[in-house]
Amino acid sequence: MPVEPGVLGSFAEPAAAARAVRALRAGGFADVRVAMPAPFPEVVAAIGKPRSLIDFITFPGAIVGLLCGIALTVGTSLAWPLVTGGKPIVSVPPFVIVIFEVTVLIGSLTNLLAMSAGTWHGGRARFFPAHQKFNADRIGVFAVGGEPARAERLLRESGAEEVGRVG
Amino acid sequence: MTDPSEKALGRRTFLRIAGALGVVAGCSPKAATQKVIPFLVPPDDIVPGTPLYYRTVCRECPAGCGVTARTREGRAVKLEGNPEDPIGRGALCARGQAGIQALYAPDRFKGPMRRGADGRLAPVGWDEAEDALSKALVAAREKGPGAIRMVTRPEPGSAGAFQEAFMRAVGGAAEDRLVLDPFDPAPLRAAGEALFSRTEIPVYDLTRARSIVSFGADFLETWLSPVEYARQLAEGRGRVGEDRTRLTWVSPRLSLTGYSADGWLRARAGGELAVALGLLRWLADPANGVPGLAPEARALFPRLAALDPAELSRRAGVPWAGIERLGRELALRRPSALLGPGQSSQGPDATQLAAVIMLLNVALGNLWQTVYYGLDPQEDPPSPFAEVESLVADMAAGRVQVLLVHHADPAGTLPAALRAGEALGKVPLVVSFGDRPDPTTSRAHLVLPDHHALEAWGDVTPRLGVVNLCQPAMTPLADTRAAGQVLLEVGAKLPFPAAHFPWPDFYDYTQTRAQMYAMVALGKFPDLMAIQRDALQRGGYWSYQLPARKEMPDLLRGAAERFLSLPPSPPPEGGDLDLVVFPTVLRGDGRGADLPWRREVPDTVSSLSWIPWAELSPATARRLGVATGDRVSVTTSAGRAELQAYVYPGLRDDAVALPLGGPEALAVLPPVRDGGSGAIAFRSARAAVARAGRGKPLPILEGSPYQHGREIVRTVSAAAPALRRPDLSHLMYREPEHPTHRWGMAIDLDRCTGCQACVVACFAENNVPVMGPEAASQGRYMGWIRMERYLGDEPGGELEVNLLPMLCQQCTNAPCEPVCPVYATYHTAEGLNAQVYNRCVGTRYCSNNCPYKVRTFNWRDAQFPKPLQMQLNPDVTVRSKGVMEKCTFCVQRIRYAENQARDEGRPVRDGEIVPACAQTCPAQAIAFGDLHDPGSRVSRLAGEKRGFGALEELNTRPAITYLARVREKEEP
Amino acid sequence: MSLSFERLQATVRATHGRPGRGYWILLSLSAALAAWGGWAYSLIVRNGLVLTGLERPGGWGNLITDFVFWVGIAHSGTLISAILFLFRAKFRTAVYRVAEMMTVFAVMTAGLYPIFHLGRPWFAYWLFPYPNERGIWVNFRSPLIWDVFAISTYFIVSTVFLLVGVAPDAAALRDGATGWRRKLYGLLAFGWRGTDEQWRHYTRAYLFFAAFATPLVVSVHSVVSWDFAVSILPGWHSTLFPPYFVAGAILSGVAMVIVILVPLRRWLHLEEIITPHHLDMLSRLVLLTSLIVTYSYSTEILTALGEPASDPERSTFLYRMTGDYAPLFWLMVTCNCVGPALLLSGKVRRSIPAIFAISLLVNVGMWLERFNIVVTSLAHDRLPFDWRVYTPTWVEWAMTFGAFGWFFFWFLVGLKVLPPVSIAEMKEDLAHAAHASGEVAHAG
Amino acid sequence: MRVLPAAAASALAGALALLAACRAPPPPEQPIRFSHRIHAGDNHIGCTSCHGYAERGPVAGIPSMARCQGCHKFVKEDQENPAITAEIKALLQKLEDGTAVEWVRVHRVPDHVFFTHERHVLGGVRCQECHGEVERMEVMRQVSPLTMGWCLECHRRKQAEKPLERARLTDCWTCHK
Repeated sequence: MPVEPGVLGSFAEPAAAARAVRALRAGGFADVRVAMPAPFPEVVAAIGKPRSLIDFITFPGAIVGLLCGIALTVGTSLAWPLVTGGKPIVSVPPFVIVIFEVTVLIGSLTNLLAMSAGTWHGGRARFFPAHQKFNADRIGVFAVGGEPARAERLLRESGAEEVGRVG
Repeated sequence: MTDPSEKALGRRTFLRIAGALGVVAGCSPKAATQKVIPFLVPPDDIVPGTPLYYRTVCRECPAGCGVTARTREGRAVKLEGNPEDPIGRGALCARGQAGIQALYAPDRFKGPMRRGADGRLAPVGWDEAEDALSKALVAAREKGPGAIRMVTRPEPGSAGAFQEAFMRAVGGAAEDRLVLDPFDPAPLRAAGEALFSRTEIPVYDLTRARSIVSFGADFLETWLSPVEYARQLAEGRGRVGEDRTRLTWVSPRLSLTGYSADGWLRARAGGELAVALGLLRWLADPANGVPGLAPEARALFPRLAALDPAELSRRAGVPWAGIERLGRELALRRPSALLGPGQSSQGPDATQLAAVIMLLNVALGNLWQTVYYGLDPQEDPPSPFAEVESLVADMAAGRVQVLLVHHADPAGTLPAALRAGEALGKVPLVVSFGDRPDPTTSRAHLVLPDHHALEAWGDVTPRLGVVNLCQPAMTPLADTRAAGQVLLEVGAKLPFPAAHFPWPDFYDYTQTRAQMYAMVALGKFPDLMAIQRDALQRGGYWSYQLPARKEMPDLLRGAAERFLSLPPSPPPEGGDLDLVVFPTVLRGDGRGADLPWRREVPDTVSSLSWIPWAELSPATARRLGVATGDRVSVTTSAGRAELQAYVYPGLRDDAVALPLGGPEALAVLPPVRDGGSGAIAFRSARAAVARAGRGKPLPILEGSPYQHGREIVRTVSAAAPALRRPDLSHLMYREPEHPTHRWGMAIDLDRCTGCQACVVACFAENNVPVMGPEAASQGRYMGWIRMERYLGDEPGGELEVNLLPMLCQQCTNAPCEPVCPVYATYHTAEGLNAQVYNRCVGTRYCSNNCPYKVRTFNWRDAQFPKPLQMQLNPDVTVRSKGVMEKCTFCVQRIRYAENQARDEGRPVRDGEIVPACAQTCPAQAIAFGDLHDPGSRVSRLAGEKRGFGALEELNTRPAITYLARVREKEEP
Repeated sequence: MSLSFERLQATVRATHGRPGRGYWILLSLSAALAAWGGWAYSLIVRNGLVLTGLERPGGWGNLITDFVFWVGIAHSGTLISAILFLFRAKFRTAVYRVAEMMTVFAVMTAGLYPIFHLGRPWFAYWLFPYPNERGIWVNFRSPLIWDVFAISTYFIVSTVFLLVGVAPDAAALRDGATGWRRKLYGLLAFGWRGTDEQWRHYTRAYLFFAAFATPLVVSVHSVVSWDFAVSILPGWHSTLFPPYFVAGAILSGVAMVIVILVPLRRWLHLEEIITPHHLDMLSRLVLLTSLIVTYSYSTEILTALGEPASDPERSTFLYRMTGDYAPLFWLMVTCNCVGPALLLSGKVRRSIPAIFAISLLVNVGMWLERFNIVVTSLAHDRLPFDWRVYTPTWVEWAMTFGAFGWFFFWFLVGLKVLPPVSIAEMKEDLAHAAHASGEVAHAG
Repeated sequence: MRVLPAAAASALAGALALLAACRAPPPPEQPIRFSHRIHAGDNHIGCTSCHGYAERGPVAGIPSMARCQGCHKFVKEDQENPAITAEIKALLQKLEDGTAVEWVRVHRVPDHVFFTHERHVLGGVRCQECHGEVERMEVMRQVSPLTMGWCLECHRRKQAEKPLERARLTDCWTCHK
């Protein structure tokens, strides 16, 4: 699948990349994308995308875990009530421990799923022109749509090492 | 011709087949195709999977207790006392319980054998064997009198009578048949002879005695009739205060019997006589004004006055004050019973000791109160030891051509100094009727294996008015024959008309005798047959009662005097320590002492199993540089033995003690006799002890024998009759409820003697595996009950022995339960702590968390070498490796009784459910029942002021209540 | 510091170069050791636990000691990566990857022992709650079931945590790699391309993982401590155990990290990345936790000694200090309390050999600590009549040492496939270091 | 809360039981092709008249050879069915030789299960509930899985009727000792 048409500039410095992003967005480029080896805060800030909404999947996941834990411990104990050590069939303190573990387990597994789902979109080939150096030591800024010429200029101005059109 | 028992019980042969029907627990679960083989003709008294009981007699010792054999699908699986038998009254000792293992012993002879040219025993046909014997007898008879001899254990009944008849028939004199009992209490007989011209063993009724003094007589272990006397002592126990029977133990060593004593007079070995004389002197002394003293005794004082108290106390090794104290007690507490001598005190002056003790009984008026003559049936009493010696001499001199050995082991149970073994080698033909290898059969040329008592007919008369009947509980396992039957058949082959007996077979002989007994009871029943059937079902003919006081034997004139002087003290030679040899419950006289249970179960005193040991007092051990477990050599004038040492505070510093029942003790016994009776003087030698290096790890149970101030086993006294118990009212959880029953147990520590009968019974009932000496030394003993024996509070502190039979406490709040991850153990609705073997994965957490450490783990698969597996109880799973197990209160018995009750549509009766341990306890120290039922015996006991729970401060709420041992302060 | 992205990546990739002879020798040694332990265990399966030195009352011994020890080791990883992540401790970056690898492999080791020590290990699956035809479940009141949950949860979560952290690095390495490595990193990178969209979710998710892992770490060793604490055995039954065990676990874990890092940085030429500063920081952690442990020891002992002479608890602690196992006890004190105390001096902390030696001893000491707790308490229970000394047999030792073989085998394999330091996070740090010092963070 | 998991568990147990029943091995080949249909079915011979111990003990018992003889000394053949006659002849031969027929076992529970017929029969459980419609079986085969879940399912049902006095019905020690 072809990459969406746009202009790609590569930067060596997070600061420069950040500058470029800001310039492009100021220049009316709505869709500016970045690829970088590490989540450089200044760049992330420049892009200014809202915080991930993973919370709203992970947290319920944990709750589900909690409920599973309760169902498992209480339910199975009542399924065949055997008295041990004169303690009640549903003895809360020990169950809490197991419930906690189950909560953590299911919670973090949903977190994993949520993350995979979240990162899938940004990992598609057409989302960003593949270039290995962006996993290594360069930061790629990709302006989608708009006037390519303006994009190139803005990128150069903000100190891109290379600039090229894609798609 | 076939064995009569088979003819009489032909039906039983089918039971073997029935065995295939019952799903026998223990065999590996295979889904593979199994065959089910039906009966040809169904036996009318058998329902597969349900028990069938036969009454018979225990032949492990001469006491002759009646037993009930429980059989399943035609194989005996458990022995229990016969409740109707006046001797045992339903109880059985440890040895009796283990008797069944002799039946299934893997090394039991499969059939008759003959020693070939190569010196090895080879199987041979019965006819051939009997021919050989008869020919030999004919030849031997030519050699004149005394060429044919017989050695037998006491056989007070058909077997004995028939042997006598046989020996007469082959032209033998009465003394050609020798009755051998290594523990023969001959001195008692001799003393009776001398004092009252009654050559009898006295019979005691300890129930009425308020004070008992035993001069080394282990009447709770092996002496005369231990089960009976344990019960009688127990009847005087279990109450606080005046009317509780006091027991004083006079001996250099605190034995198991001594553990039940309230006072221990540490007389030096041989000092018992001095103590007895001292007592007699003090009592007879008019200055002490003892009331109601028999005039005969008073008359003796002039002679007694000659005895110097200082000398007496020196020879006794105890302060005169101690003797006076005891005298005062005896003067106050009437009637009393003075017992002795026993093996450990049977020295060169045993008869004098026996006589003085009897004089004390006379003086205190105990005769016909607690001590009785006229009850010894005098059936087949052991022969005087002189005859044993002359037989050995004759054998050594080659004057004996044929020696018939019947369940006696001269080579293995007599002091080595007698050289009986060598002498046997000089006999051309030694014929053994023994059914298992022992030192004598290993020297036999012809082995004609006898039935086990559980396979044979017969009768035993242990007491006047007591005839206990033997009947087969199962078909013989091997090609064995009743010894009497063999003699009968051999007789028929002999050319002497006298030897052609009128009876078609031995069974008929026993029946003709049975009729004789039946006559007595005639009138109560329409006909003899009915009487005999009834007697067979109940187990015997009993008209036993203590004789009324009238036939009083008066003291022979001048008989007493010659016993009243101290014999010269023996020269201190052979070593610096007195040698004390003592019998133990489990080892007995050595016959059958190799049976797995008898070796696996630890001796209560030393907590050692499997091996013999040498006891030394801590001080002596320190002096010799010996620690528990070291090898020591014990040397006397007679010989040398090397054993591992056990340091034991319950022994005088001037003594070393060895258990009887094995070659070690016999090796060091010098050939000394009791002057009066000629009996073996077990107590005569002095021994030198030296360290001989480090020993292998001991197969010992005890970790620390001290309570370290923890008040685990508690005691009460008249001063403080009630126990302070922790307040456990503040509970975190509601106690689980028990809708139907709450099974519980009460164990009276004031009655418990630590005799280990319960332990062996548990092994038998619950398929508890025997793991061997290595396992024992590694702490992997599998017994569900263990006898915890504490010697006091701190090492070196005051010696106060407390026993605590420890088994699963069936806690209400059991710490073992919540820690099991898989619910393999939990609390049942009837208050039991269930252990489900097939669910257990073996984390061992339950055992770690059990404060009583009563759970045993199967470290490896248990071995039940054939045919021992036939003894396994089909109602109990045989546990596999990796599984935790423990006492279940014999749940299979609980369920059986509940099932019976359901069938009869009635509630379970109190006392109907009896766990194996409670059932066999001679002292009846264990009570079991429903704690919900306020009327039940266990509820009453559990409510007693002496009651306490083990480690109850942990709030485990045990279902077992221990009743504290009563410890009275020494009376002023 | 003048370490460029290039150099960094090169260094890391260099660790994955052709293994030398030394590597192969180590690897085969570990494998052999593991095999030996395995063989020993097969003997137990065939003959039963009769081959161990266990008895009554000593139901637990080496195997349980090993279990607790390895769970302890497993703690460093998540502590360093998760907790320090939340605390934004900078020195974490360089070392946490090794720590995490250690964690995963240590849990893999620890998890074996609960199965090994069973009497009937073939029924180990009964410890997991699964619907079964018998209609019987597991007893959630049993600490051993808490273990099952805690350990398996911990294993899963820390594995996920490790792999998630690896993803970006895998992407970076993938591009340079060839053959099976390329495939492998492709897999581990699971479509990582480092776009802002991905980082947006990734960073957030990573935070949550850290947030989950942190209480988990604390819970896991608390649960392990409850195996003992909830029992009624004198010497086990103690409310002090959870914090005491967690501290001990961290102590042993961090010590193990040091023991591994010191040779590793030399061997893999990571001196530039894992600097003495990092080791200093780690040894401070050792010092801190050792102090907590020391405090716990003294509290335990002092409270016990306060009891009357007849008190079993007191007796047990006296037994530890003076009884059959006393030498082990004092050795333990030397290793866990005296040794780390030296780290108070900066000079010692700066001397890498010293740190190494001390950490090594701490590991010995921590094993002994568990042995002391497990064995002495059992050997000296409430009924003196049952007291008995437990001594491990060669079979148990084989399984104890075999575990090290097993652990190091996986660790060595892991080193060759996973980046031993987090490249991405290092880059982030570098960039800012560079930014701060105004130089350009790349070889121009 | 109580019913849900219990239901789940027993449902699963049921499913597995069914499974077990399905894959139950084919009825084993018996030395003599004895037909329960003819005996119990056509001739209406009651179960316990041959399996005599069922009401008295744990084991129901295989009828003794004498029991077979009881009838077959009269019933020596079947005119219309020679095949049956052959089987009877085989039995009569055995009786003549005084040897027992070695039947192949059909029903079996593991050794750690202590099952007793008596309690069940006296408790009013019909033989067919566990052994199936035996009177219709030409060849004896196992119809019930005889697994723990299967036993338990019935025990639970019965216990629900009288929870208090039947508390023991779900006690492990009822079947495992």
